Amino acid sequence: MAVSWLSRLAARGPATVFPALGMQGEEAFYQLALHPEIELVDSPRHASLLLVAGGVPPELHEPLRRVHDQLPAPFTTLWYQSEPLLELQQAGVVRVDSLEALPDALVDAHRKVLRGELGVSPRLLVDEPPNPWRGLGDDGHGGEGMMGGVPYGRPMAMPPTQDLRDGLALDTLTFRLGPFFPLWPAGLEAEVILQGDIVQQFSVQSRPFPRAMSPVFFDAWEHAMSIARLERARVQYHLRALFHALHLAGLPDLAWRALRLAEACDRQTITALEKGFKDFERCLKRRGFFALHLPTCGTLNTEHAEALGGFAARAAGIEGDARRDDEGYRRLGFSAISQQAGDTQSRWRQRLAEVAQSLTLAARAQQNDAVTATTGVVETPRGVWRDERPGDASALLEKLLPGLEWGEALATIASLDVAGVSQWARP
Amino acid sequence: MILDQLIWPLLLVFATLGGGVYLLAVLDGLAARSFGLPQAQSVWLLPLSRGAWLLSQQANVTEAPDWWGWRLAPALYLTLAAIGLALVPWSRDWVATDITTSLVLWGSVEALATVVIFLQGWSANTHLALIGAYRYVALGLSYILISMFVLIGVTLPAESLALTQVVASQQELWNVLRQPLGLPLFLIVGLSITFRGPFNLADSTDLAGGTSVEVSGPQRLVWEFARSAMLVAFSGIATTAFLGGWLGPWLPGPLWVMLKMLAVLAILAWLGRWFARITPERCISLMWLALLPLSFIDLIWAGVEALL
Amino acid sequence: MNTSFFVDVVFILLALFAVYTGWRVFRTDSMVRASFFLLLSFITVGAIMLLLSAMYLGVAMFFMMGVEMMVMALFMVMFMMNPAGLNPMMMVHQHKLSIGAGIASFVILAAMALLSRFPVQPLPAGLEPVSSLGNELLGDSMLIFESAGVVLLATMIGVVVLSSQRGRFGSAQEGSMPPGLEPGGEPAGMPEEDSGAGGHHHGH
Amino acid sequence: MELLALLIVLLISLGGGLLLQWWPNRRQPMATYPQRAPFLGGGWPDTHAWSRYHLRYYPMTLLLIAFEMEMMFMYPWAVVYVEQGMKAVMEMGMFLAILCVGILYGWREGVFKWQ
Repeated sequence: MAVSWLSRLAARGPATVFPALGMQGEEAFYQLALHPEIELVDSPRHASLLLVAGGVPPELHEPLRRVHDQLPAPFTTLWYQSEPLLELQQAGVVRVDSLEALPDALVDAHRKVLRGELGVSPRLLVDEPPNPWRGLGDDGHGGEGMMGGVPYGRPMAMPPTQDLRDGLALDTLTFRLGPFFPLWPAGLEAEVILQGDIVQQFSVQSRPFPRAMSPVFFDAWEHAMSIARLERARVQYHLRALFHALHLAGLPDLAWRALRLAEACDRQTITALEKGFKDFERCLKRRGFFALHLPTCGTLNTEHAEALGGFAARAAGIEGDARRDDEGYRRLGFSAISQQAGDTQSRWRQRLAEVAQSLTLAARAQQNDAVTATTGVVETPRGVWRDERPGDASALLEKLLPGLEWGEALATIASLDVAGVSQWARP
Repeated sequence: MILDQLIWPLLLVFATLGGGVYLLAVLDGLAARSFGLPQAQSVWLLPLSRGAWLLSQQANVTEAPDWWGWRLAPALYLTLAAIGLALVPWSRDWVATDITTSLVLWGSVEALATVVIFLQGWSANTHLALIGAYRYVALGLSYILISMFVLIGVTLPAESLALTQVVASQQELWNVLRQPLGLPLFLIVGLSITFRGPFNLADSTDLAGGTSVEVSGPQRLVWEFARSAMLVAFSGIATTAFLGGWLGPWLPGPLWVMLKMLAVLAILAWLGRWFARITPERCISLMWLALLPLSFIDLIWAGVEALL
Repeated sequence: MNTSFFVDVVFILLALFAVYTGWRVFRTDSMVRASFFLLLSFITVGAIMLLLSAMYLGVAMFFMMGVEMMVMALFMVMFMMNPAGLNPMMMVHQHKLSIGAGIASFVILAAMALLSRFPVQPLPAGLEPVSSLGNELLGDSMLIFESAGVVLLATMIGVVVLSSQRGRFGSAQEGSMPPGLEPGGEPAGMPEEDSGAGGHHHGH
Repeated sequence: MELLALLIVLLISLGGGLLLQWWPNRRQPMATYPQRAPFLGGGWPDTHAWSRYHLRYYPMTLLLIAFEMEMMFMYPWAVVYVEQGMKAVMEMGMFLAILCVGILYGWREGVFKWQ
């Protein structure tokens, strides 16, 4: 009975969830990140639940199976607005389609799994090594000679042709990362070649899922739109992006605060938001987000900055902003902000400055109910949307990341928005 | 005599190991709450339910791990923490391991901790864990000099390498006041040796958990426990070296030591949550170019002070 | 309780463990394991020193070897093929010579241990090895001590010169010419020049 | 007696750590190969992760070893420092000054940067 006592105690803890985000799964992710009884983890080894949020295209089913099989027993899966894998359906998967019910469903599933009341998810992939090795090779472990063969099922890393920095040519590690890697945009899958902890080559295998924007940007493209609402949506977008960067920086409480502010964007008064953001920004600076964590590399060249547009271009000194041409914004005294350096640090400075600016604009717009004057052009937080929505720009990572240290590379990805804008608005 | 020299101090060591780790988890929960993170449960229960969860989870292994390292690294880290705690004098008579060079033995615990943390990441044979391991070594080899200089600073007035003498030398004035740079520098060493907060280069978020990315279940429990235990041991040494150890009015010595350890742990739990993680390259530059010269200054200060 | 018997047993166990781990250094396939076996061996020797009341030397052994074996493991991983020993390999070279050298040194050391007459001097009561070592450093051996400082400085500079690729003026390789394969021949393995963008390097 | 206590601490904590890892999982079957594969967010590696890893801070480690040698002299020095007074100050001052030159040189050459 000691075991049941132990599992009852275990079931009282927060639900540890590894999120595998599909298309339009972010909404659920941000809701869960705010929930106190749910702990989103970065490694499936640290989770008791696999949450598949959003649709997963068929070509990503195999990676999904791989992630699924990496959770340690006992665990189960939850599917939020997503079709469960066919082979799983008998094993009692939990399907949830409403966002309100999701957190409770997760907490409930966690408790039931630990108490043994819910079917435990089976292993999906065949239990065999990547290459057969038993009884093969010189010593029966698959290896041949010094470096050859497949010892224990995998070949050994081999030296490359040349090195990036100092001429020492040591082995490179080639692996594919993603599409469910939680520390970069959902859906991004890349082949990475590492030399030590430096990225030597980065090639995108599948692009990140398009991000859904707030419907106000779609409305603004079609007809005149309240500037206050537009700017609030913009603030929300940037603050949500900041969540990922702060999580990477090891500042979970500030990340949580950024998300709280983002959720308050729709509801709170502008003055309260402005005050909250000012405090928050001061905290960011004081706690070393810039000085200790953010690297001063990942500089975009002019061509890439122009291709990406939006805040990333402005951080690189290219002053393009569709809001300047809008009569409604001009009346509010809008002028574009820009930075010169164009690196990871300046991109975050730029984004924070733009958030502050947006809040000021929203406050002024609210006073005289200002609306946008032009249609057919919108400055989305991701860049200008003229004839077509800002598209996917993940290809520029292939030029930007080589030469960066691993942590710097991830911080750089987090400072950019490479995913395109989805044709569907956020619900 | 056996009772005084062996049984009581040993019991105290193990009780502090268990209780200290639990209290550190509680303090960390309180720190998280003070930073505004919501807690679903009472901070008193959370460590227990977490431990129970890890105990009931399956322990993962990797494809071709270094089996010995994989099994031994968490236990060895715990062992080092326990040895560190065994060096702490609880009172004039109650010392588990009262050797004449206990201060140097603590130094070697720090050095060997680097080896063990490296081993944890190395033996998994997976990409993210390896990066964490190599990164940590860069930190581990940097903080060790700072720790040595700062601790040599406290031996100057004590004229001995024994921690009991170090406490005795603080009879008039605690080292925290006598050598004002010493404790802040030493706290940085404490964050580094348990890779917490700004110095979490081993198990960092950008590596999805670094050296423990592949670890689950009881093995992860032992690893996290050992990590906290090391911080408890560190706080014991910090108390002894800078806060006058058992010295204090009214209360008995061991109680004073524990109270001071709790204070150090609270500061560390708070500091660990305050700062963003530093990038590895900046970390090395900071250690060698800013903190090492500062520890030189601390040593010179301590030297001048000791002669006056 | 017979303390000296207990100490003897521990001494023998430690000695056997030190020899065993020392032997494993050469029998394991993994370079990292080899380094850490060597570390274990040194640690047990350090523990034996503690048993012999050489408190400072024993503990210093843990300390020094902890750091040094760590660095050794790092360099092993950097430069040795198959550093983790995924494929078995022979760690020993020149078998006959090494067997001979091993036996010879064992015989000589064993003979010294058995045949020489060790002085029987009980430890003087008030002796403090650490402070007498300190006094020695500040007394007769001061010159040695200071010259050790200079030697270490030379070591540091040598290390930096040899290992650092990027000096204060940029990459150490810039403008360097690798030697030819035959006297007066073409430089071997010269990095390919970027014909377009790299040209401005040579302007000055 | 001190060493006996140290030995007991060592054995209990090492044994306890190993037992805690082994006991709850003693009846678990070996994890399947897909579970044991390295976590790469659904991706997979070409090779084993163990390789000739290119450390970017290797000159620093060599500098440290040189430095650490010298530190071992400092412990005995610290013990007799008060007894010897000015002489000890002069000597160690000289010694440290020499080594500081080493660090300064290393800094000028960019040893503390990722190579």
